[in-house]
Amino acid sequence: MRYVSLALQYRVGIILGLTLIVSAMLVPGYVSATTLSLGLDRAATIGLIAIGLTVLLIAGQIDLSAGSVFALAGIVSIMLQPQLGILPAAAAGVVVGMVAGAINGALVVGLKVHSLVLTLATMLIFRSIAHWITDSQPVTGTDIMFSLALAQIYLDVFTVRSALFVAFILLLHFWLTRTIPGRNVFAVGSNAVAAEESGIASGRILFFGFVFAGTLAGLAGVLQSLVTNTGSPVFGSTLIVTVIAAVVVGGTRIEGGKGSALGTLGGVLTIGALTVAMEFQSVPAYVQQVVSGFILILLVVLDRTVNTRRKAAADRPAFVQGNPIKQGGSA
Amino acid sequence: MKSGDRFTRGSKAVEALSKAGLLIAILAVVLYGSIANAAFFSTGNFLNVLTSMSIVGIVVVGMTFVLVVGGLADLSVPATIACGAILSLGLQPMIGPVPSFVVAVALAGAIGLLNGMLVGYFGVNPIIATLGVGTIGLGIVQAAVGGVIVYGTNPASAELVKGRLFGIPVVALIFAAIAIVGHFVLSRSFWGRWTLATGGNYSAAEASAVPVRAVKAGAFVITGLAAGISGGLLGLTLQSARPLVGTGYEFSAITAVVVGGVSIIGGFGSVPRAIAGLVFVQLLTNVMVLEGVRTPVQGFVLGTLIVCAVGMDAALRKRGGA
Amino acid sequence: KTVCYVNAADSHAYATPANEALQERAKELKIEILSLSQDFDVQKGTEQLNTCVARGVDGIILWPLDPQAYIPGLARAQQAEIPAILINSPMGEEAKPFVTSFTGPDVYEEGEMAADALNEALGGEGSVVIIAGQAGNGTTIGRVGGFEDRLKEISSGIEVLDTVNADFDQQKALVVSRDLITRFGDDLDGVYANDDTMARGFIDAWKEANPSKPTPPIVGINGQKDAFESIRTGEMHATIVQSPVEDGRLAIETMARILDGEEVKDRLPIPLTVVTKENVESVEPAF
Amino acid sequence: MTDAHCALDMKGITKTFPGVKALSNVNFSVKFGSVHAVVGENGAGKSTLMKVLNGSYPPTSGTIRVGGAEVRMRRPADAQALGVRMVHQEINLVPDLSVAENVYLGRMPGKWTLLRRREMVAKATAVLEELGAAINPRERLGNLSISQQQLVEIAKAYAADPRIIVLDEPTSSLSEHETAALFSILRKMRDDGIAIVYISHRLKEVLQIADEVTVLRDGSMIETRPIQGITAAEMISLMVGREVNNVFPKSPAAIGAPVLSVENISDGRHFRDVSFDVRAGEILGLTGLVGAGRTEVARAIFGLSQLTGGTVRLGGRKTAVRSPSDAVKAGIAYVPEDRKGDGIVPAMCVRENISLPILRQLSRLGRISHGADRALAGHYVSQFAISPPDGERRINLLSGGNQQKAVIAKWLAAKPSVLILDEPTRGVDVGAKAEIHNIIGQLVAEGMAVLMISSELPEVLGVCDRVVVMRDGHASVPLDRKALSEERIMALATGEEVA
Ligand SMILES: Nc1ncnc2c1ncn2[C@@H]1O[C@H](COP(=O)(O)OP(=O)(O)OP(=O)(O)O)[C@@H](O)[C@H]1O
Ligand SMILES: Nc1ncnc2c1ncn2[C@@H]1O[C@H](COP(=O)(O)OP(=O)(O)OP(=O)(O)O)[C@@H](O)[C@H]1O
Ligand SMILES: [Mg+2]
Ligand SMILES: [Mg+2]
Repeated sequence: MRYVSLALQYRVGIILGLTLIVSAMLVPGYVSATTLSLGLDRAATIGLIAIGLTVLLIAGQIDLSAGSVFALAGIVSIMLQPQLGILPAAAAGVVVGMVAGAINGALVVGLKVHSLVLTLATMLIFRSIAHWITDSQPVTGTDIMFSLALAQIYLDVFTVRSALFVAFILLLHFWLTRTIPGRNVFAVGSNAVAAEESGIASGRILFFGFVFAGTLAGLAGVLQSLVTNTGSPVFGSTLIVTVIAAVVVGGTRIEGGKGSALGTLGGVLTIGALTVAMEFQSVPAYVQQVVSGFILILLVVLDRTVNTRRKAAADRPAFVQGNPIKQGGSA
Repeated sequence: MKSGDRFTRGSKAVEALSKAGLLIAILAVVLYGSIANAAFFSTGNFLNVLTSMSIVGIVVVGMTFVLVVGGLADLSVPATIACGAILSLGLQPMIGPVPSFVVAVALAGAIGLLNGMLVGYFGVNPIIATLGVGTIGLGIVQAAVGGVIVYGTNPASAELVKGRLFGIPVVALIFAAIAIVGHFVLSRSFWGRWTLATGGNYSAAEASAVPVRAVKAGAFVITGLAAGISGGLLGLTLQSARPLVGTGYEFSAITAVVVGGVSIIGGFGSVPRAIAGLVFVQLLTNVMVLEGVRTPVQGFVLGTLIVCAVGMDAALRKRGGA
Repeated sequence: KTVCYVNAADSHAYATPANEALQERAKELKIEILSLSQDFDVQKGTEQLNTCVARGVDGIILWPLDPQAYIPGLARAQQAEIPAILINSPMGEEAKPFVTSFTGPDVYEEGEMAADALNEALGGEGSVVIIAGQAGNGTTIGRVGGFEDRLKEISSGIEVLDTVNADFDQQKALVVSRDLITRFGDDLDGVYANDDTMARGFIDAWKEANPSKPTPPIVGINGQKDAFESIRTGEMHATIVQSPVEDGRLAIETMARILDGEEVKDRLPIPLTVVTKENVESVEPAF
Repeated sequence: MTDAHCALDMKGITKTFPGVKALSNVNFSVKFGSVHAVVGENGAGKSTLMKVLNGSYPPTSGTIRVGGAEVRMRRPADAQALGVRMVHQEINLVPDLSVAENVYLGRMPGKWTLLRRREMVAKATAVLEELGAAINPRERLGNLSISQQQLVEIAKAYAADPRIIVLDEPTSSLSEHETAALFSILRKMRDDGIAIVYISHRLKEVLQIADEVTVLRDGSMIETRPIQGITAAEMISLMVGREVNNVFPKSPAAIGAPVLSVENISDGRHFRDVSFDVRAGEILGLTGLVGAGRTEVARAIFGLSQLTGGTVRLGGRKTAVRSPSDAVKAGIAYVPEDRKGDGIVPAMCVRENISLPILRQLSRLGRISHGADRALAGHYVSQFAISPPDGERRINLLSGGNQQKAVIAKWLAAKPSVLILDEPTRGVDVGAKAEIHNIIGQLVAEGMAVLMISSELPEVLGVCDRVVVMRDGHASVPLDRKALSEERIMALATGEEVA
């Protein structure tokens, strides 16, 4: 019984391990430095956005607009290249992500509306802006050589992107478990009213959560655009589903209050490893869909069965509570 | 004992305003449209809007139940619609148009049931459950038809669906019938009251002998069936169906329901509200297209609109003392 | 030998028969295909190129969905000395050094041919609408761009009233067409739809609005069966047939020649046929 | 009132909610180094006054002075900066954090945002020990029982070294032992010069601990008096504005055959081999310390959780109850202890709440009969004198006692033969309490069988015919009330004496 619960606790790790082992046995050429490093590079885009989303989900919020921010930030970083030069333009792109996140955060906190609906709306808005400023045409950067350099593999394992991803996720792990603001994020996601009553500025935490998520989506978008030397209004339109899946597979609870950075790392790597393995075997896309949908549901159902205890009054998740943000208790 | 005069009815005015707000907005769009564009205020145009909104409208009726029961959203709608459309056409040569339609809707209901079981009985978050089931469902549908377009083989059924009765398009009549039934169920029947109670306070409803799991699951079954009907009708009108026919319908439906002021937290909302939201969005889109507003700008306006709608709703609700 | 085939999608009316034809021909040529599906997601495709390189295949066939974004991936393939060709859609000038050849129909050219057909049908003047595919999608950009540029080139008197996106979706086309018909009414002299599915949507909307009036000249692309039917009955003026089967076959055959060390041309088009009432009985529909 | 001893001075506080004037022109002041009790009926405005002080609700008008200086409380953080700490009536903690993190929520020790976890745990351990609470500070809070959570809530306020501490019904889920530990801490804090505001419906406790008492009624301040020279009866009459003499009315009823009998039931987790029977016209008390498993027994009988063994008989026939709807069909009704969580649907009106369990009976062909629905609610609103007498009012705008009456009404509408009441008078004022006891009395007089769970021994002894005492998931045999005293029950509940 104790082993079972231990196994369930580290289920992401186990699933990841199983995926890797089975793939290594079935798929020729799977276990090699190039495959792994390129697999990691692929996972990095999802991973960077997942980092931001992990924080938001723990805080009991969600950001559906990340895919649009991803595209918009990339476009800006490309379009401004002639005027600003590559690196300043890239910085501008990240700032765009930050601003988009700030808009999300200010609206969610200020209007006190559910982030699911609100970011659904801003997803539309940011995507529209991306189409608007590009006239729905992809835009091209000034220097293809820079892109090629950026896609280089260093130390046999890391690209710039994947190194950033791994570094950030370790930082996030430290931040979430060892710092006071990190713990407060859990408090806000688990019971926003109680957090507010204890003097935690939950509004501010949520706001910066959105800014953080927006910044990372922007960063991912800028990197993608730099690597491909292209900014396109259609980039990232299906990204958010995969990202949510990765974060949730990593054990972060979508209702808030629970989650970890290492879990997200596991989730991102599992999905990445699985995709690469299936592509190596020419598994049709729709079969891949079925498999990943199945794994998602399986893991979440497992999570539920582990955590079905008697519901205490205080044990209801903030995400579904009447007042996701503080509205001052009730009678 | 305690005197009653401490209690006033301060929330009534706010409540009325929140109800009237949308109607005022709809009137404003109609007014603007009539002034700005000669083609707008005509029977033909209104019939167009009505026909265009009927298919998504049927999904809206189901989605209202999902939001009210506290089920957040059903993201598997595209898969269910595809299932309805493809089966209702694909099975025609084998079993005839009517049985195909019935089978298609039944299978869509089964997908809804799967969602419902996961959400209601296993306690899986609805976003995740419907996302997963939708992905799997769409994958299976694609695998089944291999991506090719399925064509209709029974023109008579198409004519029936595309036809008019008393000058009103048949799809619109079907939509109206479903909306009325949906409204009746949600507002007048015990099932609807159960749905509202489950969304309002799950544990209290459970402790009041409401079969909460079934009620929660039921909302997804209703949405599955609605999306199946919607998909079937879509297939019949188009006489062709691809796996991706349903893309975007989930967002359109959620948008309409939310603009209509139905609470995404559950426990509050009605079918007429959701439909008012739909009418508003559709009329606005219609005016923008007639005015030649570019697609990106339309998206921008629609997004801004949702922000305003939910923001206003939250503000009113707060002053209403919810 | 193994060839990596990064296709547009596994499940799509045009792509599926193209993929199947490619696979079948590959079997005859004894080439193993590693098939990756982008599912119409450019970003996915750019990363799948990496997978191909990692897998160490002998050649890459790429179905580009964007004129630029794949260049770094193609460059990496070149570094690994893997030859790459493009199928179905070309890429921008900058991509030229990285690919050996492009086979397939040229979406831009299709736009041009559609312009010619519509110009001819309208006698060089009139007002038309363009029902376009997804905004930002490579095929849409090519087909719309080719059409508009060609009209200018031949200094046609045709005026484009509006371009609306209907995402290659029949229902969306139906809905926007209703509004277009309401809006322009009798001013509408012709329609150019980026594919036959959307043309179908327009026809349905037209029949709803004007049950007795004949449709204005409509030009579509793809050469679907039902478009042929519409051309026969006169509901549609023309479509442009591009055969997915030939598309797929030509690509793998070209790749086979490259693998055998042959030189190939950098541009190998598949034939595009404009189908009107005159030749509708003699041409095979594409799918 | 600018003397240095005045810790808190609230003047002319008015607070209106949409539809309710919760406080009107209340004056309230507390001295340092004293315990100031606030009493009043349900809905009198006690919690609201404290939430105004705590910055949770901004007042509509009025001024607040802390330590002589006028302050504005816009949010709880403002109050905390001034040394005001509050223990909420409803548990207000973060279930997903550890106990220690909850104790230091909002003020975790650390430097440069880096958390000093070891220091935090050590400090939390010390505080919990002082409170006499055996709780592991590393445990996830959500895994604790309600009473343990209540203790953490108190520890949290205490650990903050407040100048003013407000306790809103802190003992409602504590055992006598835990209450005693709390009182000794309160006395120590008072001697350290801290101002303590203590809200309770248990007047005995108020008399025990308070130095001064303020009575609120209908949102107004009635009187502030020193505790010396005031009796419980006087407080009650100030609270309700009239004399209430019989606190525990016990109307004799003819006791009939067993209606509900349980034999050796277990749920495999919270209780084992519990047996008792409840007879028609009888009130069977179920008592014990907090966490003894009483609620779980009730929930299992009602089908909210599953039994793993034993049999349940209704009217002599073996019955399997797997869900609340089974229970309703079998004639069992259950008024839960957590009113806000399990009792009411807040967004619905009183009428809709009352008819919820029997909607199907009120419906034909799925349609709810509007007339029957209204008639039912109207009947109970007037029979139970629910205030305001309006079935269309949203239930969460009612005071706690009135909500409780509506919840009981909901279950009577289902015409049960057995009524299970779980702490029906917890957090309910004396006036409403007497009314509820009256209602129960009438029901048994009409031949209903009642199983009443209560932690309040005077209530148990005053109302019940027989009593079952639970300890650690085990139940005693039913004992006749004539053979019982508070001491005897405590002995059974704590296991200090073999029965
Ligand atoms: N957030 C709120 N919205 C509307 N009305 C409220 C709110 N909070 C309290 N009330 C109302 O204000 C009045 C005073 O409530 P309060 O909770 O202060 O009473 P109390 O004296 O603490 O009662 P109890 O003894 O039941 O805890 C009641 O009528 C209550 O219904
Ligand atoms: N929310 C919870 N999560 C986990 N265990 C709990 C929870 N609530 C209670 N328990 C445990 O269940 C057991 C029985 O609790 P129960 O609530 O039935 O006791 P009770 O006698 O009714 O006390 P109370 O006065 O709290 O109602 C105890 O061991 C308690 O620790
Ligand atoms: Mg209170
Ligand atoms: Mg209990």
